[in-house]
Amino acid sequence: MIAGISIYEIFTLTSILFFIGIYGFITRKNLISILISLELILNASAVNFVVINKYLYPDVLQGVFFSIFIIAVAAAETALAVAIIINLYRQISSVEVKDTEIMKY
Amino acid sequence: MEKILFYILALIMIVAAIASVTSRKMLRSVIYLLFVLIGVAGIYFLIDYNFLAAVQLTVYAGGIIVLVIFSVLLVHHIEMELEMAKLSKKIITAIACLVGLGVFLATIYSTNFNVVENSKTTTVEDIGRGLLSYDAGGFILPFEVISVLLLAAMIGAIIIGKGDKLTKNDDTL
Amino acid sequence: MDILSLFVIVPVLTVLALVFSKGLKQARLISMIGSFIQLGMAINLLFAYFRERAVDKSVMLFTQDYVWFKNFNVHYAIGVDGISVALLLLTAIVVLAGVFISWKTDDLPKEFFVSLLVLATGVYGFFISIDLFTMFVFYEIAVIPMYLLIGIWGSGPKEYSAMKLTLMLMGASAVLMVGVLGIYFNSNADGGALTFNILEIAKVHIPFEAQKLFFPLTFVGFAVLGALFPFHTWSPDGHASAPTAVSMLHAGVLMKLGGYGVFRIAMFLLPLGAIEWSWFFIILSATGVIYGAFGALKQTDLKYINAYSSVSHLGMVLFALLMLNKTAWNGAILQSLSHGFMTALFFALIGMIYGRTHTRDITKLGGLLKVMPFISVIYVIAGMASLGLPGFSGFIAEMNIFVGAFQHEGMFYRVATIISVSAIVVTAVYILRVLGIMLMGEVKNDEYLNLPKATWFEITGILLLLIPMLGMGVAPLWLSDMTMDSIQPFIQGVLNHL
Amino acid sequence: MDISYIVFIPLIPLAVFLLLGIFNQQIKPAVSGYIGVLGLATSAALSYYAAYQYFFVSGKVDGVYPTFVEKTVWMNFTDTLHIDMGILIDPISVMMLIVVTTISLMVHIYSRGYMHGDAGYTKFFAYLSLFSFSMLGLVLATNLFQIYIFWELVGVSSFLLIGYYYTKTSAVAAAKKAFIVTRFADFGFLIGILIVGYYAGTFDFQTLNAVNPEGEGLLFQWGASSFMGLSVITWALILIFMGGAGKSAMFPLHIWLPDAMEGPTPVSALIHAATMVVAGVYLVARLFPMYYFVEDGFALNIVAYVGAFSSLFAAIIALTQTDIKRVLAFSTMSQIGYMMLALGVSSYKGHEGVGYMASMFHLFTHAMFKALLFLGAGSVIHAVHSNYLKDMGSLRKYMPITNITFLIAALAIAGVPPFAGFWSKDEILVAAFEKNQLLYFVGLFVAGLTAFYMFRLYFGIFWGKETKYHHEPHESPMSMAFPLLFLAIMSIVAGFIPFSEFITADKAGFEGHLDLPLAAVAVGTGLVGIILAWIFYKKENDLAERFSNAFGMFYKWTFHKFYFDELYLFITRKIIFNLISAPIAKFDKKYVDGTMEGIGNKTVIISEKIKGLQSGRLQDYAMFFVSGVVVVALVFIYLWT
Repeated sequence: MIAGISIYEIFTLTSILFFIGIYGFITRKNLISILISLELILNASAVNFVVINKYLYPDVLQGVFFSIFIIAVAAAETALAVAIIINLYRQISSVEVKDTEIMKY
Repeated sequence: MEKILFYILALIMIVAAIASVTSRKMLRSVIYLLFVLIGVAGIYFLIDYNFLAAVQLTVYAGGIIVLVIFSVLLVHHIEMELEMAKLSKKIITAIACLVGLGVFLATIYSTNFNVVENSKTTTVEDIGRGLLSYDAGGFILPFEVISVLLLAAMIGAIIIGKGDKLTKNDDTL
Repeated sequence: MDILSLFVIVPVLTVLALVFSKGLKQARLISMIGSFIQLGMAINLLFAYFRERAVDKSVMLFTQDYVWFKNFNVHYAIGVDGISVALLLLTAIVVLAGVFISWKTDDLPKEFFVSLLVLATGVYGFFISIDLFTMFVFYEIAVIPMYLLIGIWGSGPKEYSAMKLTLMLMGASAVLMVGVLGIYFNSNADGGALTFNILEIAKVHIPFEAQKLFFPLTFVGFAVLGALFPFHTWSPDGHASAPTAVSMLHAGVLMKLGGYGVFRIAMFLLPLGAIEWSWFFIILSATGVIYGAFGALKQTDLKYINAYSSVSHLGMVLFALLMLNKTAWNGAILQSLSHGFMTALFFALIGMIYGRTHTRDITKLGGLLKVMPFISVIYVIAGMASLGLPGFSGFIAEMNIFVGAFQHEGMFYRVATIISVSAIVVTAVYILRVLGIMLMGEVKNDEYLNLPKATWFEITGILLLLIPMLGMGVAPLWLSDMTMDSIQPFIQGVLNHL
Repeated sequence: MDISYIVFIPLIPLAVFLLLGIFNQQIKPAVSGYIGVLGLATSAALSYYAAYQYFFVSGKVDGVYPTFVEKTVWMNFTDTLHIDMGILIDPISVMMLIVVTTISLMVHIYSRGYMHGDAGYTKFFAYLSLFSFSMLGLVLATNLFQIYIFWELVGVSSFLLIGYYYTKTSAVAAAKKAFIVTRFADFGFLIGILIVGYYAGTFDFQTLNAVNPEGEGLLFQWGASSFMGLSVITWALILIFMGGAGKSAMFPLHIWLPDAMEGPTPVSALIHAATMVVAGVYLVARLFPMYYFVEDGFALNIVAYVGAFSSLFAAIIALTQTDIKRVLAFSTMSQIGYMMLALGVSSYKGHEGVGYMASMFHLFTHAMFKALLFLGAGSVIHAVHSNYLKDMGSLRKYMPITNITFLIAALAIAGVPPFAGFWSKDEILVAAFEKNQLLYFVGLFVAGLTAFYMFRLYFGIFWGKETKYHHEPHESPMSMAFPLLFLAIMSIVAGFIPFSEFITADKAGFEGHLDLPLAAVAVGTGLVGIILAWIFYKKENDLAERFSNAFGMFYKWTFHKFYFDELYLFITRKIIFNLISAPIAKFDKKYVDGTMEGIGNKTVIISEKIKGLQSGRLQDYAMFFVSGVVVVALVFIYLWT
């Protein structure tokens, strides 16, 4: 509980972060930037889990566990993504989205 | 005091997040993200989840950001300006996001949350017991799964990062 | 023995036999035998029908009913009345004539005859079904081989024409499907079970609103196949590109499905809708009658002329059906039969002329009466039949239509009737124009002077079509009475509400 | 009286037609000529026998000649309305039987000589037989629809025979024109029949023509329903007359008749002079009680005026034509106008019905002498191989029989006693004089004109200038001369038949008598015409030319038949083809078909667009996903509550 801060304000903050992440995910043209936007989205939701846990169900810890899992998965995902990006860069010397459309064929 | 702290944090996070998705310099974008992540850790501190905040700081700010910075440095020149999306696309996306945000907020503010006043402090022990508990409601299985996932991701990252043999002589290396 | 199902079984067996045949000679022989059996069955059916009719006064005779798909109450239900018998006979004759006319198909003969007979199967099946669903299935079976027949064995821009024809007809059947389903889901209006059987649906009082909604869908769905203005444009292109036998079958038989469907389904099951909408479709069909005739006036391609003429003649069929009385309906049926024979004959002759001179442009032809007297004389006769000369089937059909249409009181109907009647003048003009340019006059090209005479199979094909046409025209009473009797139960619903 | 054998009168020619038509190639020309002649001779003999039986053996019943009908249902329209096929025997049909079979037989005989050596000899006889069958069927028809059926068949035989020389463009055009113009008229006829069928409920002549004992038609009750101020039955009658006017080449549907002369001359004699063209007259006569009684004979007045005008119109044009067959064609038109005029001024009962009688009488005599004129003209054409007056002259020296017979015919048509034309024409003038003085003077004037142009023709052919011929013209063979002689005799004696005793409107007959003053005036007018022609054309001189120059413009208009052909051509070519048909063809291609094509093309274009959405770009998908979620959320949260 943060004194004087209601759950609404925290949700407002996370929502804003979430949509900033989405905006970035759609508009950025670079794979790493997309990865960054993804982190924003993940963090926004992780905060939500924690906040809901704290404000509404203080007796249990599920929200916290989920946040930990999110962080773990994010770490794994980032590691893989970075590996892919580097490999891609080796192949086509670019990490721009427009150059990787070849996948759709 | 905490209220002011929260507002400061929130302001930093939003500004940093916006800067992060709009900056045309890759590295700066990552650093702005770092601010956001630290802000998130701050919120965890504020609501008294100290362990979580610590994990956030070490894994995210310490691990992931460094990983990303490495990859940025590997594939980018520092001065390189990022290509931006078309204005029309930006506007459409922005509109969609704003409308979506509106929907979210409207929904949130119209919902009556059943807030339980408390000032319970969660210790690391509580978390450890919860995670490793075999009892009903225990999280041992997901915990194990996550460990395996991390292992798999690690191996996968190495395999992928190592690259294909065929591409070894590629002049792009 | 179920003598109606044989009409589906025999062509299927013929197709199977064809699959194992080798070369043109075997293929055409098998097709000919199969078609001959069909014709024999059709003639047998005619006599059986007369015998049975004398003792059995029910609407449909020789009815059979097998459950096909129980959940939706789909039956394979068949039965015939005088109209279907006449149309089956028409189909059998045209198919046989078509086989004779295609005697020299060199290109993939086996596949050609297979497609032709599949088409025939669909048509036979359509005419014998009394279940909406079965009917629809056969309808599709009949339409689809058309695409292959035109697309593979056609001439000119055949892919384009085949595509256009198929798409327009498929579009129409989509609309039709909606109408049929609409009828199906209203078939429990009186509290019974949902059914596809048309005789049972006819007893149901489908609500007026539903009739009003589904009549135009059903009508247009069928009428596109009957070349209703303004949905006729597939017909000139399709016919122009189609090989001879396909044009014959298509114009002679397949297009009849439209009028038949309108009267069997749209008018019979949705009488209130018919009354409600008739004025609108009368405008379209009367326009089609006169429009087709004028359209034919300026064309120079024989097949185009004939296609537009079909638009005009079949417009007459729809026009007559919309006049909603017995005489006019009888005229419509007779016109269907008459046009079937006549137009098949026309296309056969055009095919022969084209096969010899390699052009269908009338301005390049001339004096054919001197060069190929037999074909030309028959062409003159067909032309005369087309413009409604007494002694041929066209006359009795048209007179029934005109007299029937005139029974309909009211200025609007009178004017529409007079407009349709005026088509006989325009028809005379375009027919005589063709005769004058193509058959008469000097021989335009010396190469034509030593063209081969008509062969035996061509003559057989021609006579097969010519004789019924003459027979109908000279002694119409038995046929006209037979169809007239069969119309009675179908028109009763409309008459009750008029 | 047993009339069943009369069925064979039309059926024998039909059998001949089928025989000659189907075995066209197998039968030798010589044989086919004999078959044709024999068939027609049998028919003619039966007709004469029937006439004898009808008028003399069976005779009158209750003071009128009875009507015998034998019919069978041919096709049912409704429970009450049906087409019957059958034969109807009454005075006029018997008379027509005689006319048709006689002329047809003569033409058959004549054709054996005229068509000798022609490639389509057998075909020609087949067509002639077909025509005879159709015409006889028409004559014997028992109801309106039957007459319409044979009407059309006659039209098609006429088409075939005019277009007999099918390699000649002008013949083909003429045949088409004849068929289409009459077809247009038949359109009116058919509508008329439909109206009668609907309002009167029957097509049957006997019911339609029924007259009650007070001598009034039974059709009064049907006059009730009206359209544009006239009762519908009057409209029907006018429309039926339109059909008759088309076949009988009445103004303004006359344009096909002159062109129809492209056919072989025997055909012109048979169809376009003696039989088919009088079908219109016959039709009006057949429905005479209806025409007379419905609305005080309004429709009949139209018949009279159209007849009178056509008569005058054609006579004027005939003055200037140079093609001898066309002169005769216009003369035919003029004479038929005369018959129509006579019908139009006739009444129904007793002696007042003299017009009807005169019309039929004139039909009879005209058939004889006009056929003779045509056959004579054919004989001349056969000899000099030209249709034009300028190629002829002084032929009397070479062709004595033709000369004499032609002269007899000319005298007959000019109305000189005692030749046949005089008697019938006189009766017509009497009828007109009693009813309508204006029409009488028109008739009288036409009589003068007729005499003039006929003798212009006669003198132009057989007298006038000496012409050099490529090879000496010779008299026709016996097969051609015999019909000429026979018809010449008929042209002399036919006038003495007491027609009024046999054929009258009320079928009762009356005592005919000669109105001397009127006859004298008529003969005088005829003689003036002949004398003028004598002055102008007997010897070669330039009088005629000076005269025509004096009239200038009027002459030119007349020579071009008042430009009616050009008018019709304008209507068909310019208006129907270019202003209706061509735009329709274009409209069809561009808009009707264009719309359908457009739908197809639009589908392709739209599908291209939709294909673009499936880009494979993850971010695009994400955007659609987000937008979609937002929209769905909006819909489900706010709109769908």
